[in-house]
Amino acid sequence: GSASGGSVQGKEAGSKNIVIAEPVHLIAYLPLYAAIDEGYFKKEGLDVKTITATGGAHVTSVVSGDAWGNIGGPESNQMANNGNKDPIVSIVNVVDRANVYLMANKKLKLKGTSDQDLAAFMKGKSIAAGRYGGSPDLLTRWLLLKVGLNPNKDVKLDEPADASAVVSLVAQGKDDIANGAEPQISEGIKKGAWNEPFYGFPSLGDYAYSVISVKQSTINSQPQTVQKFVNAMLKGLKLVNSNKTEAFKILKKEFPTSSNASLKASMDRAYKDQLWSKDGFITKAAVAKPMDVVKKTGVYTKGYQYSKLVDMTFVNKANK
Amino acid sequence: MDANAEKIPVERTGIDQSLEVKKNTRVKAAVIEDDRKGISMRRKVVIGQMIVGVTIIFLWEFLTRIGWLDSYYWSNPSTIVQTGWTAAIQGTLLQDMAYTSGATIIGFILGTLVGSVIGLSFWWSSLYSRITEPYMIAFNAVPKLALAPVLVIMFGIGFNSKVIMAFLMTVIVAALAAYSGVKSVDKDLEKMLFSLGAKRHHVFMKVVVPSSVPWMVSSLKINIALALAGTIVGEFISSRQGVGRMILYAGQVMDLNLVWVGVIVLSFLSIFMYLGTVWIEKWLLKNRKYQ
Amino acid sequence: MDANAEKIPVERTGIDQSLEVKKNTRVKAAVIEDDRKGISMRRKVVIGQMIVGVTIIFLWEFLTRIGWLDSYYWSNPSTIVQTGWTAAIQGTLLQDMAYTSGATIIGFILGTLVGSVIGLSFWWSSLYSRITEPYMIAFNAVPKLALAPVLVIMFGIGFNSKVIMAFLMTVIVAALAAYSGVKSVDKDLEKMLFSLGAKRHHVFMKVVVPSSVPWMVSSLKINIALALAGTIVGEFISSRQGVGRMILYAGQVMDLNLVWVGVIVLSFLSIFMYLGTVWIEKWLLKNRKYQ
Amino acid sequence: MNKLEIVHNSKTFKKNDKEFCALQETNMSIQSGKFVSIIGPSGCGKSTLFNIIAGLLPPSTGEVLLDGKNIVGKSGCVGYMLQKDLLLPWRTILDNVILGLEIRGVHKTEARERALPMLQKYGLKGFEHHFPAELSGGMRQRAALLRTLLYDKDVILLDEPFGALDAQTRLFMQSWLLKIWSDFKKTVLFVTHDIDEAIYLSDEIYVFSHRPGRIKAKVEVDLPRPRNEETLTQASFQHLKKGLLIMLKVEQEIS
Amino acid sequence: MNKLEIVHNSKTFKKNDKEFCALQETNMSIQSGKFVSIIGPSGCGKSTLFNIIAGLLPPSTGEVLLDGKNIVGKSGCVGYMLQKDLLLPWRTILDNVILGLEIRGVHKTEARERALPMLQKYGLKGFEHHFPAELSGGMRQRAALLRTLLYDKDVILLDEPFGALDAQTRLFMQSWLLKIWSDFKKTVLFVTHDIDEAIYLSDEIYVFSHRPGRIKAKVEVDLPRPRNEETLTQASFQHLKKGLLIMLKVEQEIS
Ligand SMILES: Nc1ncnc2c1ncn2[C@@H]1O[C@H](COP(=O)(O)OP(=O)(O)OP(=O)(O)O)[C@@H](O)[C@H]1O
Ligand SMILES: Nc1ncnc2c1ncn2[C@@H]1O[C@H](COP(=O)(O)OP(=O)(O)OP(=O)(O)O)[C@@H](O)[C@H]1O
Ligand SMILES: [Mg+2]
Ligand SMILES: [Mg+2]
Repeated sequence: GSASGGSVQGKEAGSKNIVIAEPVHLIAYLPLYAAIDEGYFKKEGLDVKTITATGGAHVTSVVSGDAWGNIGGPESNQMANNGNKDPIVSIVNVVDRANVYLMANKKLKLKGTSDQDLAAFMKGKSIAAGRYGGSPDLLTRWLLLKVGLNPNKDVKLDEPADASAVVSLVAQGKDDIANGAEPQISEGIKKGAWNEPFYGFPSLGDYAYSVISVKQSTINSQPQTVQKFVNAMLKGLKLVNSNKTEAFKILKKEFPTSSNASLKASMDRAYKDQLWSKDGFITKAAVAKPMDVVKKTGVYTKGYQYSKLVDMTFVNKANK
Repeated sequence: MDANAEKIPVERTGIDQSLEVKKNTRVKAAVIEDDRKGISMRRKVVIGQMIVGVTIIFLWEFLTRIGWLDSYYWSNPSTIVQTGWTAAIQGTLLQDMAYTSGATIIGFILGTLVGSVIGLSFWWSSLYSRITEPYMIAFNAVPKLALAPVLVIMFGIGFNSKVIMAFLMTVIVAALAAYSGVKSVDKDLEKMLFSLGAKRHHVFMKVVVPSSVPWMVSSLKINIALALAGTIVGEFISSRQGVGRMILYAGQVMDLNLVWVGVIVLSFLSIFMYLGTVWIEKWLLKNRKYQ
Repeated sequence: MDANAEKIPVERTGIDQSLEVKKNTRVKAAVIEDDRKGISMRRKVVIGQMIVGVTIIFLWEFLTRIGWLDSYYWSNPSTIVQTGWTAAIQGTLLQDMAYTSGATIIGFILGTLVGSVIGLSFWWSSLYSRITEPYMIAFNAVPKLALAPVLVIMFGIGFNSKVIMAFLMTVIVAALAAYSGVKSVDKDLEKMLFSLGAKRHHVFMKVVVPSSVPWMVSSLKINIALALAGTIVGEFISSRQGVGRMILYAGQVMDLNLVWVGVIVLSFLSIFMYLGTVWIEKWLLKNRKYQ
Repeated sequence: MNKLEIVHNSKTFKKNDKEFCALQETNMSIQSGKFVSIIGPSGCGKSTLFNIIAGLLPPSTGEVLLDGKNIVGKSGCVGYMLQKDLLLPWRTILDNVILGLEIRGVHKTEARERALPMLQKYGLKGFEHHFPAELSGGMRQRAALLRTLLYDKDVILLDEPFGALDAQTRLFMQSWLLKIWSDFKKTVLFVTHDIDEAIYLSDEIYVFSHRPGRIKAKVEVDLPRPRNEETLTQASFQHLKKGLLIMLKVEQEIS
Repeated sequence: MNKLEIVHNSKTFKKNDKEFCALQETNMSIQSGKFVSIIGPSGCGKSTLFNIIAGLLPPSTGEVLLDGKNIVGKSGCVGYMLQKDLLLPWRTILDNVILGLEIRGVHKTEARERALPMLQKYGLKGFEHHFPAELSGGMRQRAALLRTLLYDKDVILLDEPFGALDAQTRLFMQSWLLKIWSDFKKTVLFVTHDIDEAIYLSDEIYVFSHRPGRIKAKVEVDLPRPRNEETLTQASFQHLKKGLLIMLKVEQEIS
């Protein structure tokens, strides 16, 4: 398909229909939802909707032109870009921390936080790592490699497709360690499966976990639209980072059936670990980390160019 | 009576012989069923179904309350109803249901029609049918969810792609059912029609198609379930609406109550669609009192 | 011949009348097929299937080479073969295949057996069967993938859970097929058996079961596909091995060549299993030359 | 002594919510060892009556007494050959014929051994291991009759057993049936459309009226036994035949 | 002039890789407007011969000439009533009967109008809109015969059409068939097991030998026409009957 995702289709003249593909409907994408629900996009003349697309389809839907852009890790874009004449380019940051934590069965105690301690702790354990090939799974494998363990030999990895399954696996004693994020962490604590996480990947610092990306051809043909989108996105980020009560209201609206306690726990941890990007900027270091993860785990080894994968001109312009 | 019959020793018998016989009140018939049973039977079935349903719900609530089942994973009926209510009022459950059932029904209808045409067309050439059959089976077994990235390119991410998924799930089953019907056609009936000077298209229209109807109908119930599964897989791959998407999202945010709401809602949708197919079955076979 | 027949004007006819008649070389038979066709037909089918297969592969390679299809998403046969080779030699493709087909076949056998028993049991009581039917349908329509967390709790994450998924996918279809067979049993045959003093279990064993065999057999082909789908869904939910897991992983990391390898491998598995069911069909119906 | 009594039997079917009378109040008393034929126009309820006697259909009113005991609704008390051959298509002819024995619990191999000579004797030699679909209509009917005879009951109901047999086999089978009947003193109820056959075989003939079925007449056949082909040419035979023909003709005209 | 010629026809079936001869070299010459019967033991290949003439089965050797033209393998040239009734169970009796007309392209409503009087005239009144399963065997056979007659061809093959009819209807139908035949000068080939019927109806009777079928004799019936019930008692009738009976009996003994 062609880059038609942003063409004028709306009933109101000038209001562009924009579809953003998300791999899952996630609390971490709150700044995007905020920009939608608070009408920041509307004010820019954009009509933004999200669509959930699993199994890598959030990337393909952009390639095929069904979606205008996507939210997700830059590494999956890079994998699709390899050999593609019209690459997908990231334009603004949303989640700037690796939003994954490792929790262990209450009975297990970690001695220290060094790599050796971690290696000793995890060796021989069985780990509920989440969807095979997903970011949490890859991060877990990456960590195992980093501390000197072989993911295929030194531990037993269980890779259920459904995030909620990891809680039950540990709660039932079938696995010793689980990875996950909120709300799994607090649910597990509530159920007595584990205590606070023994390791948090946010400790890696800036990490381009979820960014918004569009095709290069879109940037070329509709620079104003991209600019407007980035402007509104930055407003969303600002709101979420500064106005906790309003952010919570939006969260409640987006996830009406979730319990307040679980939403609250998610928010608290997000603020504590500085989950969301402050300025929407994607640094070289933030991109380098996920690319290192896919490289070390052998998923993608062909290399990348920051300048082709990220275009910060719109963020820079907006922040001026 | 004629005069010739006079000399034959004829002894009149019949109702005038007075014997005390009571009206048979109830006889245990070995085989042939009485028609009167019909209505009371239907009532019994409905009552039986309700008893089973109520028992399941009661046990579920009870076992989760006393803790035999972990209510975190199993949820329980009252919480599910409550969550469902919230989802319907504040969320988009009703639109999701309309979306899912719309895609399912359209895909089901298309799949059944096209599949039946394909299956019936196999009557025309056994070479063609036997060449095609394994490819159909292979195609049907391809895991749609796994092809997610490619499917998005082929079918897009809109409503149409859900319809196509439902279509793909049903079309082969419908084709195979119609093909089974074609294979079961009584050769003697075909022979009889040819003896009346029929061309192949006459035999096709007047014998093959009507003979195959019961076979095609027999696949409807399976197909409505498959169509629903297809739609849900379609919604898993990519969707803005639909019950499948809701379930995926609920599982992701650990809202197991909402997962159950989705599962229950889908079960109800499936029961209603099932009843719909039963009604279609009756309608299609209504001119077949002989059965 | 008797002397009494002498006066009757009998005219001997037969082979002694000398007429020039050539041996019929080939007659276009309207209906009744000649047996001799059998073998050459089979050869034609195989050749036809190969032609179709080769054409698809050639077109695929050709269209991706000249760029009509984007080779990134569509991959192409040569790359797929290469990737598949690598996966088989360096990876675990062969074990994955064994794992997937093992779970599929075990689940298929269990599901077909149990389903057939359930479907046949419906002959015994129409009250019971009619109460149960909608629950079966609803149960069958429940999206297994959505129930992932609960399924993990119920069936674990090992090999068994894949088998159970395959089982759950097939059991209802097998039951419904057997039930259709039960409903199609000729009432007159039952009547005849009762007249020979048969009890219900005699009728069941001697009429109902054999009458239903062709119906049960007719569901095998659909069921093998469903069993495979069930196994793959089971592997999606949680797995350490299997082709389904490999595909999901490949899709996740956008390795579309590997996705295609998985899809092709599954298609081959499905064709082989299909051929297996065809063989089972023949075996089950081998004593039914009357058909 | 009356072997079989049909007391006040009637049958009404419901069809599209309309009542439809197939058999009007019928009374019959059949003495032990008698050969009784029933003739009547097509659709007059002869098969319906047999279904009632065989316990396969509950009558709307009335009782069926076998040796004085009510057997309404009880199947398996009498031998019954239905109008269709009803051979199981997945069984060989031999295995079809032993069905009754199997149900009584006789072992399959033993049952086969018992049945095989009968098959060979009565014109199915060489077809024992064929399937029903491979046989001509006549042969199938023969197999079905042998099956009923192997199911050894005092009273045997035969619903047009020879309707599909060719003329010669028919004559042959008639004589054979008479032999079985006199050897074993079975009570036979026999439906036929062939007046010659009815007279030749029977002690009594019931003539049924046109739909709804009702007994119109009962005719005693006082021809001496044993009967043979000579019987057919006797004057009293011709006399009976004429009378029956006229009675049936009246029926035909009414309808 | 010969309307229909069967030249050197034979048929061999393959069964489990064994050749099985159902019909040996058969030659028949049937003149236009004749009524020709075929009698022979069950399984002697009569239906097989009819299938060949009707173009539904390719013979192993030989030709079938209709008006001098070879019609081997061409169906629809003659009217053919098969041995089974073969009514379509999902069509009413009326709609079954008009099948031949429909195929010829006559509009359904017109075809119904044409067929309705025939149904009512020939004993199916009140059953026009019933389904086959609701009728007795005899009625079904009657409907099947009417269907063949409505398919208006010069040559009609009837494979035991009256086998399932009761004696009275049978007589009635025989007379009626004779009437149709003389009115329309149709050429009729007629299979029966009933010698009386064969003599009563026919100009010629072919006697087939036991399996494998072969023409054993051809008998001319020189009874005057029109025939009626008197014919049955004529001396020459009895004479013919005796001869045929003996011929068939020889067949029976051979088998
Ligand atoms: N189960 C049934 N439901 C409704 N009507 C029936 C049923 N069985 C038979 N009939 C009707 O009852 C009447 C009598 O049928 P039955 O089969 O007893 O006739 P018959 O005397 O045996 O005829 P034939 O000599 O042709 O076999 C027929 O009109 C038939 O249509
Ligand atoms: N399609 C076939 N394949 C193999 N054998 C066949 C086939 N059709 C008929 N036969 C055999 O050919 C022989 C002649 O059969 P056919 O039906 O012509 O006999 P028939 O004279 O019509 O007998 P009947 O009077 O009982 O109807 C039989 O032995 C039969 O088993
Ligand atoms: Mg009857
Ligand atoms: Mg025949």
